[in-house]
Amino acid sequence: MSFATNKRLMEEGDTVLLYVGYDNLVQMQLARGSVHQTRYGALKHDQLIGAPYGKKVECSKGWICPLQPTPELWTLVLPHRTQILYTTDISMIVFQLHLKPGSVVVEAGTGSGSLSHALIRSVMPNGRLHTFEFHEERCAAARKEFEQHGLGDYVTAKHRDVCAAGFELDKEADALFLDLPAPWECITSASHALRQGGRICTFSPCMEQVQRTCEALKDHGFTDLTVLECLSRPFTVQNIKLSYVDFGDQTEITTDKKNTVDKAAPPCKKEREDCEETEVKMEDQQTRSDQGSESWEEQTVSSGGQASKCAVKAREFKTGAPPLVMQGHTGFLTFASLY
Amino acid sequence: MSFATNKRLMEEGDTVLLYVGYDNLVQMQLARGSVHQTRYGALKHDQLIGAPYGKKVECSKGWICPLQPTPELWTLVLPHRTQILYTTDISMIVFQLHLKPGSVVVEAGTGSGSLSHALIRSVMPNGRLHTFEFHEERCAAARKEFEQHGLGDYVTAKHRDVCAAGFELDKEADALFLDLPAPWECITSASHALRQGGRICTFSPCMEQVQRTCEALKDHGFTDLTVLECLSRPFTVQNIKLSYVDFGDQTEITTDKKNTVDKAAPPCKKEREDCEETEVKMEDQQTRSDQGSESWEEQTVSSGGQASKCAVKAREFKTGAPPLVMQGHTGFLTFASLY
Amino acid sequence: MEDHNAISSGDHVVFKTDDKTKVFQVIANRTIFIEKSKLRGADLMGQKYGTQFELQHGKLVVVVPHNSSATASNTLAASGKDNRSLVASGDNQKLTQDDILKMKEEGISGQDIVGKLVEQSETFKTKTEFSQQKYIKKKKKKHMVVFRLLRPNSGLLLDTFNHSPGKICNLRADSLSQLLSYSNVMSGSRVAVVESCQGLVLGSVMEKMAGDGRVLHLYPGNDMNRHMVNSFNFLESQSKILLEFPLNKLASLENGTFLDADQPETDHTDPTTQQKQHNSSQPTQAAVAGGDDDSGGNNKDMEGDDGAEDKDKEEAGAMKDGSARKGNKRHADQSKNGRADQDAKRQERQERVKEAATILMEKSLDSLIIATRHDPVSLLQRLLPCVGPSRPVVVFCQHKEPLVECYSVVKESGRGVQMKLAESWYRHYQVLPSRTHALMSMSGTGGYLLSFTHITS
Amino acid sequence: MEDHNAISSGDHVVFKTDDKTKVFQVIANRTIFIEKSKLRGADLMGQKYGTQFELQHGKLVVVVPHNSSATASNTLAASGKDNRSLVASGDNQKLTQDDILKMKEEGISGQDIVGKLVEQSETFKTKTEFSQQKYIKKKKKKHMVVFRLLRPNSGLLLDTFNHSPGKICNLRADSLSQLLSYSNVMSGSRVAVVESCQGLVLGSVMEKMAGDGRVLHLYPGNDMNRHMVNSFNFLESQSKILLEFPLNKLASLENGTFLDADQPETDHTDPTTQQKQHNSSQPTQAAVAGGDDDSGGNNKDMEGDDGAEDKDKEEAGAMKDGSARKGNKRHADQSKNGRADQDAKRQERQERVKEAATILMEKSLDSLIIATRHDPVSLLQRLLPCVGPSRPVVVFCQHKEPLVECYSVVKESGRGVQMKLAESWYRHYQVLPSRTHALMSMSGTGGYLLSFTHITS
Repeated sequence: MSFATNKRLMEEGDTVLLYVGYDNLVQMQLARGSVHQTRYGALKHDQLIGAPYGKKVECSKGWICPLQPTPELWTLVLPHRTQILYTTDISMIVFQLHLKPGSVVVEAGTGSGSLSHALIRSVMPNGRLHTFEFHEERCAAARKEFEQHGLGDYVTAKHRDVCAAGFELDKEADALFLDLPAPWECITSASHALRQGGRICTFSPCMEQVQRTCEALKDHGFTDLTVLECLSRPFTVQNIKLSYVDFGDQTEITTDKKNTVDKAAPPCKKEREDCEETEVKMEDQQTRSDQGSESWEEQTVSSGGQASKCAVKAREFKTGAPPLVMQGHTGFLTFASLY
Repeated sequence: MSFATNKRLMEEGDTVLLYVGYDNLVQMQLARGSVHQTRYGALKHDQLIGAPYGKKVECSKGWICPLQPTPELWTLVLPHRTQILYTTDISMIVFQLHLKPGSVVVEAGTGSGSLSHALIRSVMPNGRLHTFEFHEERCAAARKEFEQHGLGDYVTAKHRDVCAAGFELDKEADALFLDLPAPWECITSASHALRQGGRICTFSPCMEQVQRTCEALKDHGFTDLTVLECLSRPFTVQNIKLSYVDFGDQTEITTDKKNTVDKAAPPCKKEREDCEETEVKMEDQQTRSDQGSESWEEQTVSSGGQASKCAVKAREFKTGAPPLVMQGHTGFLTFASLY
Repeated sequence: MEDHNAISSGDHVVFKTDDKTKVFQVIANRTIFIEKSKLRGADLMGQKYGTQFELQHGKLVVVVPHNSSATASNTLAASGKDNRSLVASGDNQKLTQDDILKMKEEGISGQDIVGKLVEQSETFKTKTEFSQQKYIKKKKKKHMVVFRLLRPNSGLLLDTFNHSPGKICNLRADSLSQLLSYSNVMSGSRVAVVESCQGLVLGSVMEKMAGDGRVLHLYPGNDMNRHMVNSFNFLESQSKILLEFPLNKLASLENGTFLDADQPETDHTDPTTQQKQHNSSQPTQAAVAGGDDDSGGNNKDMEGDDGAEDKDKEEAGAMKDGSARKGNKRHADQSKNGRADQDAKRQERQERVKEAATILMEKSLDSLIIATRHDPVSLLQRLLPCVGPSRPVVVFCQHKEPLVECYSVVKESGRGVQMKLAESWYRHYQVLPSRTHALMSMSGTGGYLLSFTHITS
Repeated sequence: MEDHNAISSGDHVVFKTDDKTKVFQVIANRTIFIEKSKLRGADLMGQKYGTQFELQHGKLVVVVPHNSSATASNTLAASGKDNRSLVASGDNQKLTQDDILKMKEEGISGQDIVGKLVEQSETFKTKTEFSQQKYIKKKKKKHMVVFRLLRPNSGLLLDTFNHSPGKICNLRADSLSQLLSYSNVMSGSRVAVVESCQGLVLGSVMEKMAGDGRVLHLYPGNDMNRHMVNSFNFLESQSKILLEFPLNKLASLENGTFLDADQPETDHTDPTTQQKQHNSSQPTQAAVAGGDDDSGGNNKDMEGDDGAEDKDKEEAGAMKDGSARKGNKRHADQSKNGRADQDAKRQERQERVKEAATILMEKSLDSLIIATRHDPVSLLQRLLPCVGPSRPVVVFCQHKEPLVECYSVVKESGRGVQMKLAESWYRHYQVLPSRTHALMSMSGTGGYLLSFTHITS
């Protein structure tokens, strides 16, 4: 019951996400007597049961923090049985399918259940997710997860190849989502499953899939076709120092501006590896460590022929730096309405 | 002769770009006795002939500035006879075709000559551009422009349908560029025109064109196929003020930080319409002018039940704001090598 | 749920063409201006949601499905392979403007007019197929008004701001959708929202809760525009979860003087008063928050002061008035604004504020959402303590710099994990046979989003 | 131009596989490490540029064109429609690591090994065609080293930093290409460059000038790494246009004391000295710029202190040494570094500095390019006066904030028009039958570019 409602305290059986540091989140199911090993020391489940979610727990070598799962956090830790959808696409799917409590939504395939959790959250408590998966093991695993997460009442997980066997739904779905290799094969059954005014979405990595899907959608009377792509560009917050070049001026270097550094928010102390905010002097310096350590902040330089000691200043600022490498494509989302 | 070499002074016959304000650049050809009307007053060509490029000229109602054209500036003012390529794509084309002085480069079609000017600059003075255009008028217009721009010695502009008639070049081109509706029809002749190690680039707006072109390239032994897209996102520099919310504190609002505003670079005075830097208080305020003018900087607010006058402060910062609307697609660039 | 698919009086209805989305309220005796045509509210009532209409000579005609582009497509028979022989540009159209006007007056449908234009264009057949399609599309847009009337929802209402994103802090579909995900809003949540998005964020949050839970609208003392909440057609049961609390009382709430006091001054900072002054043409007075204007008692807190549609004022004026003058459904069942009614409403509002205050003091909000044109840093610092542990916080801002600051502040406080500061890139595609490509124009910014999970020591 | 298409001694050569680009210098008696194999420089000499090779058991074999993927493709006969029946993941490969090693020792080609792996995989036939392709690609990458040796150019040399963009301030192909366009660099130009991109920007600029014009390398007194210039294989006639000027002499140049003086101190700030100290293991001494180290007289200013290839040190070590120890072509014709030779070089350098100083004082540069990890604002303010009117200035920075500042500074001074501050978005596509999509991974930043045209009153 750790997904369906907001809970203050952990209970036995809860799926708990342990925050163990930046980019290090693990899931566990609370069972009396069990022990979970983290890099900060052993953690007894009994220690957590009855304790509040979101409160730091001291281990012998550091702290961890138990979090109540949300669909977004679950997406980060779930066991991958297939490639999964992430929150950027999931958010758009839920939003553009116009889901709300009470909606009946259909999903094929279930995959690893990453999207399913967000779909269920949107239609709870009086709506329903019908999710289909042609791979029997995967379907069973997903069904088990939904039960464990306290979501069993809101979802029907079936093992079926919907391309061949259809959805067996008659104009009762408000929305339908397809993440299949050949979504166009399902459009006929999809058009039967949707109520008038229903929405459909397909996710496909390749443009050819989108092209065939769009044709099939038009052939079946779907309108308001929209094909889109959404990519998230995450930023890392950094304190940057760019040293001023010495022009050999006799006086201290004067520049247009002395950037004031944020006093209220000094760079975080790097006590832990999970420090998400990093202080970077010269980014390329980090890859040039073989050159001997030069200090770019305080440097003795020769000035105008006379070796005089002066403090070389730097332009300092805080920035949200874009990533060197990011997700460049996940898939195209195709949306349409059936009136 | 105003493109081929850097000139200090304007001469009769020069193509001159008049900067008349932000986003307002016009071209003219200097002729003794002519007069050009600008919104800042009349400008006699005789006034410009012999004067330096890049020096402001006072007109009766303001100043304009004559600039020597570069291919980048020309792209902004050239007469559109077709859709044209812009500097973001042009730069990538020139770069990935590995052009340098002495290179022989082929272009089809010439179009409005936007790319041609950049190609010529890259291969001058000892290289050559062969440019082909199937539309006779356009070809003639481009040829005339090249002559007027002092580039005639570096370019051959021919009226020909290269898809039908080929390039008539035998392994002599270092690079070849195709901006045609059906580039795949030209790949055979292209492979004859290129020397061993030569590079090809095609520009196509649609994915289907790219797919057919890639197939044709592979069939003809081209390798190192690269398909890419490059979009420029321009920023406008703005001074932003976000007002602090009044929490009803008795004392002056304390926040983490009082952002110091750049003293050395105050917001530019909006004397002219061309002011590219804009000061924005609350962006949406601009679209809400019907609501009466509220001052967000100095506001009288009631505090804790007592109407006391206090200055509401704002977070102030300078930003490079992304555009609300930008170029979302121009075309795909496909590059390949022929060894 | 009788004929739940028919438009009924008081409904807010979304008007959607291929490139335009608007929302207006349908009231029997009101005139609605659509694309230069007048329609009577009564004409729309009883129509099915989702039906496609064409405006023909100012009349509403139901479009028979699967027929809409047949005529035009059939004329695509002959097309030039390319445009090498096209000398002059332009249309070379034999029909004059007068001819077209005459046809319109004769009640000839837009569809037919476009067909005639194609026939009478000298250059049409020499154009490439692509140019022909483009030509037809252009002419259709000019001469045909084909649209659907749809039931409002968060996505469609957001679309009404497509051409004026500045009004909602550049909040784009991708950002709003992520804001709703990361905040984990669901039925039963207790959510606090600070927003300057005309109520769109509030409404979107309420839509996800279906009447179960609480939405606390925390508004700056002088800024409570949430008229878009109206447009969601919420039932009374769904609306009642919306509470409000004026942020200029936060200090007194924190120091315990707010809940203890009898809150006589709550009325003075009544958002409705603000709203009214805000709309008045007296800017100096408007700047004085919590003035003594007693006339603020009548409930106008849902009154839109600037609708999404005000860019097309000449055509949308009536719609706007229609939606603004009419109260929301929450009060639709209440008759005239009598004195007793006013008192009841004031009482109701006081109770909402008090309940909001109580929830805030419990410091166990299930989510905090900030999407405002005010400084988010100080808001976040001040409101974070009200959020429960293990609960998400989402801050949206149209600028990146304040969120970098928020990030640092939270990081330093050690009260946030799973912090993510991101912007997203959002592009639409045209998928047509042999003509598949991203749209030539795209949005350059949809704002920035900071999300994290609140934790405590 | 004899056999201008054959690799000759001293050439810098680009080694290019599908996903890796490196550059090394070919010298007869030097060993080159490529992908864990040793090659003798002599083996490469005389080979044609552009030829495709496969490394087989440490030997260089010419790949016959149009044959490379035939074997593997033929095995694609049977494939499962989807993966519903695939239970366990993994390969289920019957060949052991030992089997594979044995085949390699027997000299069996990578191509054939991949074929065998496909044959002996139990799950291969049940995979979808897509998964089969993926499998083959993975195995090929592991067991086959197919590459070309290419003549260096700006584009290929930039690619050598694909996996370490931090070394060149995140300068990406789109940014570098635009930098070169907006700066209007062409044959005959007089260009000033401040860069921290290992000489890549300098070299790219020089490549566009073909020996006509002047390139002024303006370097901070303590930072003159430009070893990439070497890798362009410039001829003496192309190299001679490169001048240099130490920025810590700018003040004295401006106040007239530099050109008047006999510049005895120029030697002391000799970049080669800096470079050497920079490389030394005495960081404290290295920090003292312009020290009295007389041994700095020998010309090492082209010596690379950290090549593009140093990430793969274990395999690329020899290459790096090869390219670093050998002088560039400008000096290739000069024999031993005798004392007289050293004096001549010192003399030459002094002349280069003096010519650069003279050009700067003329205040009529044809372009100014700044692409540095130092603060660009102060550089721009200080150097803008040296640029002629109507001439372009381009400032690249890996961060946006300093360029916003540059923009404001120039705007306020009224000395720039056509100002553009932009970032670009750069994405690659896979175009394969039925599998066309953008690559799943892309670069998130290529830096920011400010460009404008300098004007005067």
